[in-house]
Amino acid sequence: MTTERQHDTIDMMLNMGPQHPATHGVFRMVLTLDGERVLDVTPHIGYLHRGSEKLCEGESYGQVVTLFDRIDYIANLNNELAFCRAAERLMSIEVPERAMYIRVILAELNRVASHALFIGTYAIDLGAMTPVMYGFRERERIQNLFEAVTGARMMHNFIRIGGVKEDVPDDFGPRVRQLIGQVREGIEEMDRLLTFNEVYLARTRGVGVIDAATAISVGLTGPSLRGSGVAYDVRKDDPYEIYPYLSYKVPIGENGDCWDRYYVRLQECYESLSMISQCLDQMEAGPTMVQMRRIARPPKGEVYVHSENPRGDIGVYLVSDGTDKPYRLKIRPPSFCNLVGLAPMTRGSYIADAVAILGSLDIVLGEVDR
Amino acid sequence: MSLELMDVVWVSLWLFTLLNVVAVAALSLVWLERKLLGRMQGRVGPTRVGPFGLLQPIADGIKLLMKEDIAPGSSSRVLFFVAPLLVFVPSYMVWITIPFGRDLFVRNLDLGLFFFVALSVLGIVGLVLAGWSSNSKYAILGGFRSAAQLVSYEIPIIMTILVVAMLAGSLSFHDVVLAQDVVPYAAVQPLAFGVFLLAGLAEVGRTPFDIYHAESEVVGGPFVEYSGAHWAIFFLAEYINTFMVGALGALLFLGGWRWPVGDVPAAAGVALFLFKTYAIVAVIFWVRATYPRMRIDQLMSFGWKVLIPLSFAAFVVTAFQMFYGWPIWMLTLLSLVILVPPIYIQLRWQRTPAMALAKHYAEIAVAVHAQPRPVPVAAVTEAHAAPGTEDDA
Amino acid sequence: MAIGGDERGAQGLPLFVPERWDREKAGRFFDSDEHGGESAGKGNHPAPNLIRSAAPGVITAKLDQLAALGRANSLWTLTFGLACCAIEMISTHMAHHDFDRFGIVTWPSPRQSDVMIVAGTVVKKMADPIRLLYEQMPDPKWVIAMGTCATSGGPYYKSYSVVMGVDHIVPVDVYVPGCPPRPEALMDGIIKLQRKIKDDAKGEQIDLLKEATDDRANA
Amino acid sequence: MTEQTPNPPGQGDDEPPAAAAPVHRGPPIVIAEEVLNERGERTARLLAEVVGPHAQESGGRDDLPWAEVAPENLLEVARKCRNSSELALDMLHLQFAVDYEDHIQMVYVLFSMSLDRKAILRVNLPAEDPKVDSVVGLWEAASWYERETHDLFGVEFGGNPDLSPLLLFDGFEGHPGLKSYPFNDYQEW
Repeated sequence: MTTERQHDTIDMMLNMGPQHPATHGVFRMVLTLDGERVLDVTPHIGYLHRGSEKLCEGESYGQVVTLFDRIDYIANLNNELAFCRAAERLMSIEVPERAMYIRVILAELNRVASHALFIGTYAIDLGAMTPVMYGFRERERIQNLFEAVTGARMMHNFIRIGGVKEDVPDDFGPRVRQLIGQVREGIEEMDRLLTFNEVYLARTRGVGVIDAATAISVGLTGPSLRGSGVAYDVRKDDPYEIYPYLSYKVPIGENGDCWDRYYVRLQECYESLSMISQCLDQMEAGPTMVQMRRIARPPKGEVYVHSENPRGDIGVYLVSDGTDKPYRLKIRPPSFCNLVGLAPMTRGSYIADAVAILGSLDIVLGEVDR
Repeated sequence: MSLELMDVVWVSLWLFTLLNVVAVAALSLVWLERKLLGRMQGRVGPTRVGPFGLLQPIADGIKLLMKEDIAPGSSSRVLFFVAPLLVFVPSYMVWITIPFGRDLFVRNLDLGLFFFVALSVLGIVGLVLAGWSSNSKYAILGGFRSAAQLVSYEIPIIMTILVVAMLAGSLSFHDVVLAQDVVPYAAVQPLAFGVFLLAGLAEVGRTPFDIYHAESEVVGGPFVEYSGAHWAIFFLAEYINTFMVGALGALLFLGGWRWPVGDVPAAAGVALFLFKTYAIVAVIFWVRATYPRMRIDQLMSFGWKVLIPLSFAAFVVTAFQMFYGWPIWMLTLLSLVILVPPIYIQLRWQRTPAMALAKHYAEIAVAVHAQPRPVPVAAVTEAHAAPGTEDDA
Repeated sequence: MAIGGDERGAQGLPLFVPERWDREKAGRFFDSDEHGGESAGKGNHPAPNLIRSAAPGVITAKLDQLAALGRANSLWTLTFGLACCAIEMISTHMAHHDFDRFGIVTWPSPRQSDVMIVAGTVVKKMADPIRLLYEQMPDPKWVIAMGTCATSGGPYYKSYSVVMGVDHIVPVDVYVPGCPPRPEALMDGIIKLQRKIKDDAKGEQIDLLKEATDDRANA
Repeated sequence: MTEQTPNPPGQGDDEPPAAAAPVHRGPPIVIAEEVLNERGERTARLLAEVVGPHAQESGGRDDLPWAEVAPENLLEVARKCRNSSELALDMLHLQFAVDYEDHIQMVYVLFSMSLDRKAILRVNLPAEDPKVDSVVGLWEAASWYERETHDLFGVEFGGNPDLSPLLLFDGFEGHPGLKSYPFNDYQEW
C-alpha cells in the first residue's frame, strides 16, 4: 500500500454519506481518490447531533437515564450502567449485590447482542448477505429476554440510580441458560461461515493496520485498541460491579488490522456468555434497590467514572451543584474517539477498504454525535 | 436470397416469443433468488403477492414501468437513455441461437459460439456509457470497474468455449450438444467447467465478483442514477445474463437437452435443459448467500494470475490430447491434476496462517481470575439519607 | 420559496435554511396540471409516464388501480437509517420479521426507491440532505415517519438542533408511533400505506379515525 | 459523605424567586467530600512532582487526582505529564469544557495505558474570550475534542490547525453548550 501517485491525474473527491449504505447511519466521509486508491479521508459528523449533553442539564437525574438509553442505541443497558454508576459514586451509594449481578448479566447480554449485530453488519459491508440475518436472529432472541425482564425491546430504562427497577422474573435463570446455549450456537454458526472464509480473510487481513502507539495517541479503546495488542479492558484494569468475582479472558490481537478487531469481538462474545453463566451460578436472592429518596440529589462535587462498553471505554464526567439536575454532564463517547483513528488507518488503501475499516470500528452515530 | 414478407413475419413472431420466454425466465429468476436466499438466511421470502409470492416479480415490474423516469439534469441525455438498450439488446440477441430443445431455436447458427462471444462483449459498452452519461461519481467508478472486470473475465470464458469447440469440432450449439451423448464435457474437462463457472460469475457481476455494482461501496454503480423503466431494463438484462450463464453451462458442459437420456420427446428435453440451467443458477445464488465481495485489485489478480493461466492450461491439455489421440479419460485426469493445486493453494494460502494466528491469539489472551467473593451481607445498605418527604410530592 | 433546489449553494451540500414546510406551496408538487390535475388533494399520485401518456382517458382509471396494486406490493425502501429507530427498522427487514414477505426490499439509491422510512431523530444539519433525498426519489413516492422523533421531535424537543418532526421538511404519509416502534408497529404502518395507495387509486380515502373508534368499540 | 443539615426555615415555600439572583429552593446543598484512595494518593504524589510549582490547586477523588494549572502553563505541564517516565500519561481520555458562567473550565482526563495511572488537569479560562493552547501536538485525540469544544463553547485553541464546525452546521449562531444558551420550547420552525 502506498500513497504515491501512480499517474499524473487530478484527484477525485468522492462524498460518501450522509445517506450511504456503508456508513452505518448518517456519517459522511469525503474521500480524496486517485483512481481506486484513497489518498485522504475527511470525516464529517454532526448529522445526528441532538444535544444530549445539554439536554441532560435540564433533566433530573432519574430522567437522564432515558437519554443515555438513546445515546448508544445498540448497547442501551451498558450506557444506563455507565451513568448510574457515576451518579452512585457521587452519592456514595452501595448497590445491593443482587442488583449488581442483574446489571452485569444484562450488560453482558447486551454486549453479545451488540457484537452479533457488528459481525452481521460488518459482513454486509464486505458484501456477504447472510451473516447479518444470523446476527439479527441472535439479537432478536436477546431482545426477547430483555423484553421479559425490562418491558422494552430497546429503550429499557431498567438500571436506575441505586439498583435496578425491579427484580427479574422467576424463570430468569433457566431462561438465560437456555438463551446462552442458543446464542452460542448462533454465534458459532456465524463464526464458521465467516472467520476463515478465504474471501473474508483476503478482505480483512492486513487492511486498516494501526499500531499500538498510534492507537493510544488517537484514543482508541475497546476491541479496536485490543486488536492492536494493548490488553486494556476497564473490567480488568478498573473492576467495577461484580466483575472481580468472575474469571474470564481478555482476548487481544497483535496486528491491529480489521480481522484482528473482528476476531477480538467474536471471542468477546464467547467470554461474555461464560461470564453470564458464572453470574447465574453466583447470584443470590436479596434486595435489588437501595432505599433512597425518589429524587436523587447528589452532593456538590465532580466525579469521573468509566466502564467498558461494547464499543470501548465509555466515561461519564458528572459535575453536580447539589440540585436535582446535573450541572454539567460530559460523556466520553468511545465511537467518537475511535472515529479519530479512521483517517490514519484509511490513507493509502482502496475504496472498498475504507468501507471495511469504517465497519471494523463499529461506530454508532448516536454516540459519535450525541 | 430474397427476403419474403412471410419470413419477416415469422422471424418477428419468433423474436417476440423469445423475448417473452426470456423475460419470463428472468422474472422467474428474480422470484427464485428471493425465495432461495430467504430460505438460506432463515427467512421465507415473498409470500404475500400471489401463491408463494409468485406474482412478486410481476408487481415489481408493473411498479417499475409506471414509475417516473428521471434523467439527472447534468446527465448526457441521449447516451443516458441509450445505455440500457446497449446492455439489454446483446444479452437478448444471444438467445437467438440458444437451442432449448432439439428443434427449439430461432436460428441454428453455424457460428453460434462465436456469435455469443461477439455479442456478450457488447454489453460492457452499455455499462461504461451508463456510468459516464449519468454524471455521477459512483456511476463513473462503477462504469470503470465494470470495464476492467468484464474485459478481463471475457478471456477465460472465450478460452473455455474454445476448449469445448475443439472437443466437439464445431462452433454450433447444436453440434456441441450432440457430441456429448455419452459423457458430458463437465466430466471430460472439469478444469474448463470450473473456470467457466467462476468467470461466468464475474461476467454477470454476481457475488463474490459484484464489484461494479457493489451496494456498500458504489451504491449500484452504473445504475445509480437510473429509475423506473430504464432501470428495469438493466435489472432484466442482469437476470437474463445470469440465466444465460446457466444455459451455456448446461449446453456446453452438461449435455443440454440430451445427456444422459438420449433422444426424448421435445418437452422432456426442454425440461431437462431447464433443470440443468436452473441448477447452475441456483449454485450462483448459493454462492451469493455465502461469500463476501472481493476487492478490485484481488479480483483483477485472481482473473489474470489464476483464471487466465488455468484456462490456457485447459486449452493446451485438450490440444495435446487431440493431437496425440490419447484416450478421453486421460484428458479428465490431466485436467483434474491441473485443477487440484490451485484450489489447494488458494484454500491454504489464506486459511492456514489465519488459523495459526487464531490459535496464537487464544494463547496470548489475558486471563483474569476471579477473586474470592466476600460473604454476602443480607442487610440493606442505607444510603445517602433516610427517605425524605419534600421531594416525593 | 418552492420546494425545488433553487436555494442550494454552489458548493455541494448547502447550508440549510430553516424554512417551514408549507403545505400550500407544497401543493404545487401534486396539484398542478402538469402533474395530473384531476388528482388534486388525494395524496401522492402518479406522475406522467409512458403508459399514461400513450393511453390517456377512459382506461386510466383501471390502469391506475392495477398500478396501485403493483406499487402497493412492491414498496422498495430507501436504505436510510437515522438513529435508534433504524435498528428496529433493520430488525424488521431481517430474518425474524422478514419484510421481504411483503415484497419490501431496501435499495441504496433514492432513484430506485419508493418509500423513505425516516427512522430516527431529524436534526437541522440533516434536514437538507433529507429533502434532497426526497427530491431525488422518482414519483410516486411515500414517506413514513417512524418513531416519535421523526413525528414530533420526541424526547429531544427541547434541543437546539432537532427538527420538530420530519413533516416540516417533507410530506409524510404514515406516522408510526413508538420510541422506537416495534417491528410489528412498522409492519402495521406499511400495511396502512399499502391500503392508502390502493384506496387512493380507487378514489376512496381511509377514515382512520373512524376505523380506530370502531375497533375500540368492537374490542 | 457530610451530614445533611435540616432545612432552614422559610425555604421550600411558594415564594416567587427573586429576579436578580437565582434563589436556591429545595433542600440545602451538600458538598461531597473528596477523598483519594491508596492508588489515587500514589498518582497524586507523582502528579505533584511533575506539575510542581505550576499547580494552582490540587485535589482528587477515589483514584483520580487533579491539578489546576494556569492556561499559559498548560502545554508545558501536559508535555511533562506525557513524557514523564513515572506518569507516562499517553492517552488523552477526555477533554471538555464546563461553563461556570464566571469562567470556563477546561478539563483534561489523562490515562496511562502502560502504567495504569490516571490524572486530571484543569484550566480555568475567562468567560469572555476563552483561549488556551492546543494539545493536539501531544495527543491526536485532542483534534476532535477541541473542534467540539470550539463548536459548543467557543473556546479558542491556539495552534489547532482545523477548528471548523464539527457537530453544528455552518452558520449556527451562538454556542449551545454555554449555560446562557436557552433550551427550546416546542416550536414550529
